[in-house]
Amino acid sequence: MATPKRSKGARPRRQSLLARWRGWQHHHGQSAAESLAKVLGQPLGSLLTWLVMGIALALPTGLWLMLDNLAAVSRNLDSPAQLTVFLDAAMDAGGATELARSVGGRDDVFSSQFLDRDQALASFVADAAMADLAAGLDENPLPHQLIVTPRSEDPEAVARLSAELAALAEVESVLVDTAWLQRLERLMRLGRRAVQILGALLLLAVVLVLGNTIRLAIEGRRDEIVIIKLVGGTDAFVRRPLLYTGLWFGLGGGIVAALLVTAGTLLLSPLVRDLAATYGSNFTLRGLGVIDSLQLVLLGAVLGLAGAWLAVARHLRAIEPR
Amino acid sequence: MATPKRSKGARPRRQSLLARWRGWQHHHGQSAAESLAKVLGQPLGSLLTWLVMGIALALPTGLWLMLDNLAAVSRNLDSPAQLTVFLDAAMDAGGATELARSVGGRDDVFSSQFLDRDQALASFVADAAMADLAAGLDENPLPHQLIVTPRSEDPEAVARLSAELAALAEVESVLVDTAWLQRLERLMRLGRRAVQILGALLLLAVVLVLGNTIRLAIEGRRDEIVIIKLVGGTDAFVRRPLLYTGLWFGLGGGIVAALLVTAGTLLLSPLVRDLAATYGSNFTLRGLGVIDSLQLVLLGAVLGLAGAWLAVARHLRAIEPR
Amino acid sequence: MIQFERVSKRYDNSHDALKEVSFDIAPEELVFLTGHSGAGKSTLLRLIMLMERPSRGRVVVNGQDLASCGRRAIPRHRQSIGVVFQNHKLLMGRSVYDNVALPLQIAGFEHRDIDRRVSAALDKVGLLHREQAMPMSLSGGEQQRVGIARAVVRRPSILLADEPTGNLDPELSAEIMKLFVDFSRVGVTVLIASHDLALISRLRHRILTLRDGRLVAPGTARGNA
Amino acid sequence: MIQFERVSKRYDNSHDALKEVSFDIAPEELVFLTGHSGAGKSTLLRLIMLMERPSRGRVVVNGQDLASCGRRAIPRHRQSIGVVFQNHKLLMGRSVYDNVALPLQIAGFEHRDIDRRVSAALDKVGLLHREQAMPMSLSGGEQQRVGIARAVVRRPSILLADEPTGNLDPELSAEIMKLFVDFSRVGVTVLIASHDLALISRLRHRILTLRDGRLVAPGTARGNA
Ligand SMILES: Nc1ncnc2c1ncn2[C@@H]1O[C@H](COP(=O)(O)OP(=O)(O)OP(=O)(O)O)[C@@H](O)[C@H]1O
Ligand SMILES: Nc1ncnc2c1ncn2[C@@H]1O[C@H](COP(=O)(O)OP(=O)(O)OP(=O)(O)O)[C@@H](O)[C@H]1O
Ligand SMILES: [Mg+2]
Ligand SMILES: [Mg+2]
Repeated sequence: MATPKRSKGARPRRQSLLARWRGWQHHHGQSAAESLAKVLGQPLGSLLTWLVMGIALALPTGLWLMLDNLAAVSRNLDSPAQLTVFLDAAMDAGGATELARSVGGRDDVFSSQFLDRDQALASFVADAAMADLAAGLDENPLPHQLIVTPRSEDPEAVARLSAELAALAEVESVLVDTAWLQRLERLMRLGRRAVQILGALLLLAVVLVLGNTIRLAIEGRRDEIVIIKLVGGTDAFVRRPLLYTGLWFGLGGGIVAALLVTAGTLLLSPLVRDLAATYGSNFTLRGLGVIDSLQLVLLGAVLGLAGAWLAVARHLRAIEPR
Repeated sequence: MATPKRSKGARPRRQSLLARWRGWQHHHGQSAAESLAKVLGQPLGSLLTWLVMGIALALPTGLWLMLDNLAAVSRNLDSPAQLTVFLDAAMDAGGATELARSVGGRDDVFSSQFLDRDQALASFVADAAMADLAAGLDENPLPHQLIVTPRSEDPEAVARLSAELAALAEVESVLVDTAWLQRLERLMRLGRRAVQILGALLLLAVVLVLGNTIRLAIEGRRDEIVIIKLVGGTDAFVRRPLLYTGLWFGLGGGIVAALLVTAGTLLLSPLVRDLAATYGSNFTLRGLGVIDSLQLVLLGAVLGLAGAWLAVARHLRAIEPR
Repeated sequence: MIQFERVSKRYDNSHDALKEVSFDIAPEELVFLTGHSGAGKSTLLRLIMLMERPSRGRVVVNGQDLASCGRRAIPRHRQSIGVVFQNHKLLMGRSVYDNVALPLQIAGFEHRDIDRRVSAALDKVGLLHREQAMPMSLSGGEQQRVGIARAVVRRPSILLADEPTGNLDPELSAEIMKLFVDFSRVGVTVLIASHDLALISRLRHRILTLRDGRLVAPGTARGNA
Repeated sequence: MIQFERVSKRYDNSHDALKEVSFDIAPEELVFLTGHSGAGKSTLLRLIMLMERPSRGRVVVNGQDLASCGRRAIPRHRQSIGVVFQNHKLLMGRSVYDNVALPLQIAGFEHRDIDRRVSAALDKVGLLHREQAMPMSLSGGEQQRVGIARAVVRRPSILLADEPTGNLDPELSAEIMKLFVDFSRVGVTVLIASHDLALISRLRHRILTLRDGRLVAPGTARGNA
């Protein structure tokens, strides 16, 4: 047992700023490495946390993707206002072509296209719900039609054009194609509301899962925290490994979420392709790109850090040495 | 400081069976009460756990409800095979009624109903996708129709009937209404697959959340467990309060889940009613009944207990006094 | 009552904490165990209560070879032994009363019984007035006395104490030692590890001395108490 | 260096742990603090390191009135004090090395510096060979010595020790006390709470004695050591 040196070094020397900076850096590195080692050291427990976080992150992401895909579908549907002009049943193709040309010459009409009754049936069939009705028909019940695109999208102008066309002797009736969009709109609103509710619940879940995990991590380290505070550890010093723990959990959760979403997309996409094919569409499910995945991982990390910060702010003060 | 009594009572007396039973009962009551007090004693932390569990339970339940509602809708659609007989355009209502009666008299026909062309348009309109097309028509383009229900569901018999009806002079064409159902079927399959994926993820989440929470509870009580084992506590004695903790968390989670699902149903149901109304349906969203809610709470409790048991079985052995 | 036959204990880090230790403690005897820091005293006590298993040799307690005591039988074995731990080992989240009542609860005693016995035990160590306090709000010596009360509350047939007076002033130490002596008089076998050579040599009981894991001078000086 | 002016401390349970305690410890002085179990020794040390605040009176440490030391200033205050705790308070999940290195890490010392100082401190308490051991695998006395090494590793200007030899054999206790005396010789103010009257009276330093929270016989017998 050596005796202490008889130097004046017995007082705690103030460290130089550079040395302190190096020490600070080193403690950051060490906190990061140690908390990572701890996280990886109990692989099953950490995997659980990652999975919980990953699932909580994957669900809103998956729903967001779903909405995104739906929006892409509805964008296809969202064509400009069109008038379908049903011609008199007695009119033949030649007269109809003539009429199409004269309507197309109007100032307020952008284009006017003659649609043969057989063509019309075919496009009717392309409208999903009617396909089978039409398939059962022996004879085409439709008259010739003109597809008229007005120059202006303004509802009033469209209505005026519609009235003037309907007044023509050769025209049986005019169909303005807008109400159908309203209906889709209503359906989409329902979907959005449902997704909003789910999304809100799930974002709440992410935050809660994180807060809870870090809170329990803090409780598990209670003794350690007390001791560190007793030997003069600052709040920042105590916080550091906890924040890194949150970061690792968040990062892992983000990675798991990206994997889950990708797996889900892969599972669903053949089904969607089949379904789209029956509508004659070659629509394919849009999955998560590389950039999106990286963003998801980053989001996980940020959420992890934020959750840790919140939990630490809430619970660390309560732990005071006795 | 008193001296110990000089009795032979210094040896640990074996307790009578009755006394042991009473003690056991008492410890159960005490464990239940104490763990409940502990759970309620940190209301925010417990609320977090309950919310996490509740959300994880509410989501599969909500999806299950959604499927249930969808099934109810599709059951309405799932009417037996019907033939729609389009009559010659020249035929008037009287002749059509006559024909309906004669077709209805056939052996292979269960019922035959005359559908006036105006009625037909109305029912056409009830078919969503066509509503607006029809709304734009000035004159009804449809002929009179017969709705014929065959006696047999057998596809061949239906096909034979269809051919014979089509051969009638007054009949323009016959439509057999089956392909439409295939299409719906495909759509439902897509939905079911999506819900399966989500459901699997979420059940996994419930189990993981529980396992994790109890694992962390065990870690937080490490010192306590060690000490109890040191003074001779059996595994069952150590396990008891932990199992009750799991029970309380599960029960709370179940209650939260029931509340969340009910709230979600209430939020969605006006939208669904609106939507249904536009289709002329008086369909209302079916929510969670009292029995269902109780079952959900019970499920939460059982899952809580099971999760606690699993976590305890996995982690308790590892904690040995040093 | 407690028999060691050529017992050795090697820890994982290949440190030999006990080497060929043999001794025999008769029922109702009080024996002191002493030795330098790290000599193996706590290890010896841990072997008796099955916190550790010997690497070689036989430990027989109350006629039972502990090697034959499987994992599931450990709780019952421990229930028959009262232990005062070197570092107290109290439940920090429970009151003093609950801490002392723990062994009785484990044994399934009835409520009224527990009450009576806990009060008696706390009275013996002079802490009846702190019954409802939390261990955190007790001084070091008071915590140590709670640990002693917990060890004796079930009136075990064997009492082990590891440094039971390390945090007590000389006067209180002597009182506590007297308490242990009284216990040995009413039929309890007592084994006490202690550094307080001045105190234990005054009490004139048998003293086992460990040095680096070996038993030196197997004391046979039976006390007259 | 450490000044108490009519300091009283009443705990929440309305127990008066300290009553009107006044004393003054000069820089580089070594003072012993003694008294029965529950007399208030640990409470007094806790006031100095701001684990508790006095109910009445003033505590001045190193010229600073501790009442003016806010929550955020506590870490810096504690960094200037080395403390040996009555119940060791080691990080059970970290090695002996990490435990001793902790105060240096907190102060932001460099890696090499830390290595050197930790080795020196562990050598002083005779535990250099157990550097990589976990505290759990140490004997009670060895844990206590790790706590001592941690307290001195940063060469603080004030050293507080609460029962630093409670788990040590007489020989080792004397050595550890000598270590403290040496520290006071190289400019450290040392305050040691201890029950070991035989040992501390031999060392002939000033002794403060507490009885039920009151200071009795404000010893002035300066030692010659
Ligand atoms: N779990 C363990 N793993 C490795 N070594 C251990 C373990 N427990 C104890 N030791 C070592 O065994 C030796 C004896 O330890 P023990 O605790 O029995 O000593 P002791 O006589 O009780 O000492 P003290 O008086 O300091 O409490 C010590 O050197 C200690 O470091
Ligand atoms: N946090 C607290 N709350 C209430 N009472 C307390 C608290 N801490 C200590 N006490 C009481 O104050 C008195 C003095 O306690 P303290 O720990 O200072 O004694 P001590 O002199 O260190 O005794 P020992 O030698 O046994 O460690 C004791 O009676 C104790 O029960
Ligand atoms: Mg020991
Ligand atoms: Mg004390």
